[in-house]
Amino acid sequence: MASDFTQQIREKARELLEDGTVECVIGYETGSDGISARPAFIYNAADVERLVFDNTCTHNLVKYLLNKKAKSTAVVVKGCDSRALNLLLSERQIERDKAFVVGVVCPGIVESRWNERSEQLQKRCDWCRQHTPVVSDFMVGDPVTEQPPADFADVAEEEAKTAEERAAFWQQQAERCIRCYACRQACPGCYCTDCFAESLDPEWVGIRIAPAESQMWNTIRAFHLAGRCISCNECERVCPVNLPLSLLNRKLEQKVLELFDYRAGMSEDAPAPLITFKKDEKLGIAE
Amino acid sequence: MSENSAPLIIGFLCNWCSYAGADMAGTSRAAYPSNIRILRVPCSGRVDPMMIVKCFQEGADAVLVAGCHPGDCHYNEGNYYGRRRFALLRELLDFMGVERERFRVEWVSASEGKRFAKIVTDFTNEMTKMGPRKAS
Amino acid sequence: MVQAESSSLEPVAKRVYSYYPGCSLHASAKEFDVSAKLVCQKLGIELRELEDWICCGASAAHSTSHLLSLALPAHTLKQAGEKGLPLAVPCAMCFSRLRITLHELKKKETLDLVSRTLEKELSTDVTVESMLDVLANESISLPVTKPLERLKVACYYGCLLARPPEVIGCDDAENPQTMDRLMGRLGAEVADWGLKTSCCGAGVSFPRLDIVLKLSHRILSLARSTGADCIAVACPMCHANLDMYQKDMTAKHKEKTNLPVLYFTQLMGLALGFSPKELHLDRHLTDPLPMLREKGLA
Amino acid sequence: MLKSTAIILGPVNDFLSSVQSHTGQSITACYQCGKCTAGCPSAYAMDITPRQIMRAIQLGLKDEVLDSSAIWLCLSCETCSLRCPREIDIARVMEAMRHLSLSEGRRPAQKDVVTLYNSFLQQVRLFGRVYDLGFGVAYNMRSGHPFSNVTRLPGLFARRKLKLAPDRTKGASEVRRIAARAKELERMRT
Amino acid sequence: MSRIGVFVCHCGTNIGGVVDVPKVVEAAKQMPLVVFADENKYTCSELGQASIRNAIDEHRLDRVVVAACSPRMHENTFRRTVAAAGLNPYLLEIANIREHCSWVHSDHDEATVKAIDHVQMAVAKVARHEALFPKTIGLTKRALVIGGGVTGIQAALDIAATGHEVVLVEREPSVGGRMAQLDKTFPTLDCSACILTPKMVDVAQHPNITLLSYSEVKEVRGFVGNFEVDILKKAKMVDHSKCTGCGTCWQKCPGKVSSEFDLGLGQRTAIYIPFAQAVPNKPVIDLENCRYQTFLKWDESQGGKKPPECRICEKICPTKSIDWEQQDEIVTEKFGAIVVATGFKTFDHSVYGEYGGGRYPDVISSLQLERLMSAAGPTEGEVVRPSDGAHVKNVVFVQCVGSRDDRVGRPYCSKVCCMYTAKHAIMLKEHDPDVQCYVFYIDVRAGGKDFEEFARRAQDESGAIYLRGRVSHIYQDGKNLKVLGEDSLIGRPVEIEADLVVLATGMEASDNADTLAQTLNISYTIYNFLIEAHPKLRPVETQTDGVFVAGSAVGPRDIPECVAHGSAAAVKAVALLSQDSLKSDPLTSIVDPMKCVGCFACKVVCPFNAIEEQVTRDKRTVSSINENLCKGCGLCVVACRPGAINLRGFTSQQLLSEVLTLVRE
Repeated sequence: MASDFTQQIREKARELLEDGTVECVIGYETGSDGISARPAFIYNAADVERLVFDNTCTHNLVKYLLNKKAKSTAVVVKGCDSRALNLLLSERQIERDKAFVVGVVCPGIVESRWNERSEQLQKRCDWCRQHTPVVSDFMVGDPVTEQPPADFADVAEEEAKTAEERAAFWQQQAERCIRCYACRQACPGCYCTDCFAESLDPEWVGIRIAPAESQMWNTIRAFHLAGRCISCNECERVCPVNLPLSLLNRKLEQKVLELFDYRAGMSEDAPAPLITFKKDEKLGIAE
Repeated sequence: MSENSAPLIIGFLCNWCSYAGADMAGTSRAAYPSNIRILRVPCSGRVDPMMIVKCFQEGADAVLVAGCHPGDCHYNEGNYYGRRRFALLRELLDFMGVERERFRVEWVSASEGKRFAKIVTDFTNEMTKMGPRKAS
Repeated sequence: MVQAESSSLEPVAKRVYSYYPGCSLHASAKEFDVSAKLVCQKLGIELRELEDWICCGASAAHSTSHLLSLALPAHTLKQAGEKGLPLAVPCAMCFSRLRITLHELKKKETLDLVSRTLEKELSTDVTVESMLDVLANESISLPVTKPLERLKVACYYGCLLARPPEVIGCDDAENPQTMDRLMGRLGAEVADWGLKTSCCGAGVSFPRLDIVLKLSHRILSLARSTGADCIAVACPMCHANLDMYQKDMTAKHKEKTNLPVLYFTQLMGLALGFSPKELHLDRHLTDPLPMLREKGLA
Repeated sequence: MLKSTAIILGPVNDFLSSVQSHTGQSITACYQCGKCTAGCPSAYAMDITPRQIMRAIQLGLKDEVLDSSAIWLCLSCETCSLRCPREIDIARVMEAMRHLSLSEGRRPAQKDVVTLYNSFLQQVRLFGRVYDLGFGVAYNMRSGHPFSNVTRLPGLFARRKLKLAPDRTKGASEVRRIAARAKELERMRT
Repeated sequence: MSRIGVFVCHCGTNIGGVVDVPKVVEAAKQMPLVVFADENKYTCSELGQASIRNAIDEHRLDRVVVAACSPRMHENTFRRTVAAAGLNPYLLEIANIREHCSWVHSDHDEATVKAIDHVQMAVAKVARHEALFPKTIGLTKRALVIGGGVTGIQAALDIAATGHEVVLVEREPSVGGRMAQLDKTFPTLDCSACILTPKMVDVAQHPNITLLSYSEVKEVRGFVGNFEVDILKKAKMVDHSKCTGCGTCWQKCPGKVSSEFDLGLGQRTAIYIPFAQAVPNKPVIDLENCRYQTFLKWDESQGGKKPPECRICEKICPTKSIDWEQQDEIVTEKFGAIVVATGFKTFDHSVYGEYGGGRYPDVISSLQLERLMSAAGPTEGEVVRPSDGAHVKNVVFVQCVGSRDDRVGRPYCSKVCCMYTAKHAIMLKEHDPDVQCYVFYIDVRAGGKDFEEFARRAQDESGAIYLRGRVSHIYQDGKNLKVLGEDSLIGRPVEIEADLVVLATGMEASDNADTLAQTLNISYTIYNFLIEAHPKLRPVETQTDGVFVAGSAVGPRDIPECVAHGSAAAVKAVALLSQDSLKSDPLTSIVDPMKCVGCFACKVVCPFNAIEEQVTRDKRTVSSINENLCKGCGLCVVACRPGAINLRGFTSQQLLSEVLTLVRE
């Protein structure tokens, strides 16, 4: 099946490059360990054979579209990636007419480890309710019926603790954070050229490496993604010290679903919950 | 956290309703505990969640945001946006160990001086009972 | 349901209905039953009467037990549902009870309760049509052999075919047109009058005849004042009240009340060429035949 | 009309709230415009009018409502509900009041009307369908007007309006079962 | 390095009685950047203000903190004070140690500690204050009045009287509105036309007023003081510059149609003026019904015989004013202020099937009755029934038709019906003493000067019988109408045989009120009535500066109220126009284009459309603030993740440093 996906992607890529629809196709190729895929940028039809698609294609290529100078580009997107695409379209970071979207019905992505095969599905795939891309100009694979809502067992588990335990838990996490900002770089929702975290005036996050500052960073990072996070779990996957970052996003995702019946990136025009409102909604504050 | 065991409460009051409400509490001599420190903001919609998180990170024991009643916002819609942001923020804070009780949002009109005093009194008592924040 | 081809020579596709006559049509309102069947036959509409059908409970159940008033019609709905055909109902009372029950059963808790009462699985997946709606369907062409020219008809719908409009599916609860249009297509002139949907008092017929007489007389005399030759009805109760007591009214009001009251199916029958005998036009207490003769329709 | 004593209003009004919850109608919405009465075909014969029924419920005057003739003279024609400017289904309320009055075993202000209904249902339980003649006779006997409408019989027979034997259906037993079940379930619910 | 001065006020004993003021002063002296601190008995007194001015000179202060009463009390006072000493007025901060401290706390030590904290916060904040300068904007000293009813007329005349130019836009061919259709007015019974027409003429003749009849507002751009409005001038087909309004054309025109002005009770010609006293008194051609147009549109294929070419008006016009070439045109005008007075229309009773749904000729609306009663109306004041022209004897009035009725989506009270019905009952009796009027009402609402007396008069003197109850059914019975109601006071149904029924149809917002509101960016209710800035205190202003509302476009109102609101709106407009320039509050948002990523969350949340898109030199589309529209709420600041937007006077830096003084002590 995967190989057949690869074929379809290659053919489409060739066609797009030959008839000049796009000047670059962003897809996946086999990495240097000969196992796990890495992003590939194809400019000539001759090179399309490099393209592959399999269950190691973990990267969200949508982020490469953020370069506004680029001309028309084709990009291969999985279900979750497509939600990121919608998010960025709605926030006007990508010009739709310059992007040709090759949607791939995602088979599920495995944990990629250097130089070894893994059949272990990634965490995000357990949560995933969107294997079929929500936006695409060309679809590879047949749309699948999606699973019922993911339950938020992980969140519930954390909430079972006392406030004191939770405080302590996040305190420990904060102590381990080295503020390398890998989470930010990997996140499709984090694209600001100047991040609040590096602003010296106002100094929201002090430059000293201290738990309080890291706590501040992690909290606001999560909150800036409230109602925007497409739960791809990249932040957590790339974290060098394995902080449970998604847990924060998941908590907010759950609440956003409950209060606003909203899932980020499902459509290009549904406004994110924090930039809209209903006059007579009950949200459990000041009532 | 403030040295004295008395809890430190930071209040953000919208200029048009709640700040005026607090003034009314003054003119009608409605007494309340002195723990609260009041910042004037144009609108509850101006209160940045980052600011609230910062308050807690820096050791405040509690935060109060007060704005116009829904429908009465001087800027028509400010408190509606605020309401959504705060609803989510409070969940996140609680999830991270800052008990939801410590972050309060209230709608106080310019005429509700006595009510403002009562809110602050109850809030302060509750916070004193809970004691200072653990951790950080 | 298949739509009739207007311009084609093949025989019109047959319409088939389950048929629920209701108690009256097997007794006092036999003529309604007979005329309805004849007309349907003529128009290629097949009626299959439900076997062992039971009473709808009428206003008696409605006024005494909410649950019973739903349970009895629900049983009939169940029967009809099993047949998988739309249900045609001539009697306005039965029709109203069935439609209202169907409507109430849309509520989950009601559905459960009534199912428990019948000890049967109920579904709301069945269509109930009044005989009037069945026959007034404009896509059915009417082979009129004896147009009702020179006949002015006051169409009377009563309560049950009008209210509540959203449940009954009435085109205009204050001034319905379904029957009027139908009579128009048969060549009759119709009266525009203001009591088409006013109540005749059926609910309390025996115990408070005084009320029935007052209400029915008001209806009859207004219809008469519009110059109507007869009243067309689609409800056995209305028919009984308007037809049966005209002598009493004449006595009471010292002015002759004599206005034939016919089932709309009987008028259709006449236009489609059936004889007064076939249509049981001799079964009314206010004899319509003299008037019909005078109009050359009998 | 209303009783000859002053109305004493208590602090809580259970009747109002129970009627509202039971019928799903907002009685308090009624502003007494009287359109219900104006269009009611039998209002002229009622002791208190539909509008007054609504008012009495608002004030919690249970007896005035349940002992009124109005609830029994209501013809369920639904004209009031159709035209109410406050969108109250008054007919629904009247119906509920009839049921309540029966379930409380009150003596109906129009007992003949109730007799009529019972005789009717009796026929239905007997034969599964209504048998007009039997129905008529039963009513006359139970209501104690043995000769009402008797004068009409010749005419009716002449026009073959009345059959001499009831229409029998296997459904009859079904009806009896349903009626019993309904009674039982309704008792359980109250 | 800024030099901050702190002035702590005793406010007599109001503050000093609880807060240890000297202690606060001492503490203040220790605060960073504070070079001077002092106390006053009454800082707001001339003496206190002088001490501030002197200190500014003496100690070269560049920022000032006043610890006293609420800023809502004296912020402006002290801004003037520092300005007088040559400081920018925005380099001032107030610490509220009275309302928020001494008046609500009794423990002296606690109060003092809190006062010090508040001074500390103010110091921290003032240190980050910048000099701010209100922008001055020029303005166009002209007003646009939309709607030529009595409200619009009043507003236009009042504005014009102050010497400002006014453009009055009216959709219909003549001004006058609903009031022109009325016969008499309550409770004084003076003739509507007699009091209105002079005003209509004044409008036409006033040198400062340009009347654009038969025109509509299409687009509105810009902001307070500087609106740019596109107005559609519908083609009249008559050159009004030549036309003298002699009337020959409309006397001769053969194209007869039913008259809108007479609500179908009379006829007008295809070239017409809506009514005799119309202003302008010059005709327009209704192309729908003009014979020449039918002649032009006719084509062989449809068969039938060719209609006559007509063009009679053209032939007989003495001034050759008929202009078949005229086209709709759009003109763009500049204005400083806009008054919206689009008025109301009456409820269409045909939705009431139980009242005949409009199919009984003798069931008419109150406005139709006005036309029947008017001497200038289709029957020259004879009140006769439309069906057979018979004189009426038994007249039934039905109140609240399209009012107080949820079922037709009109739960509100239309306010004027009770009174105009009383008027009708009185008038009919005066027309013919044999007339008997019956009025079905729910409540008689007669709140207003001489109103109750007037409503009583209808019953006491004119003998109208008032029946408390809403009519349920009206039907034709022979020549007459049967009316079924209840007398809810006696509790019995009532049946009346009437030869005329008059329905008191309620008030509705006029057509397209909502579209216009959107064009003007002002809000409106679900019934399309316009919403004022504050229902009590700002009744003619709106949330959009420079746009004012008046009359029944805001809600059901009677004539005196409409006129009053017209004048009120005029004053507000004039107050605006009489300024030489407008000062924009400098406490607005500001965007750092370098940080902006162009997600435009700010644009989505801004309630005032103040966010505009701007392309930077490096071709990025970023947001920028239109400071004339920005009201300084700061919603955009919070919506902006990268922190590209800030709010002057309440910058994130300032709020943050205030907080830090509290937590890092």
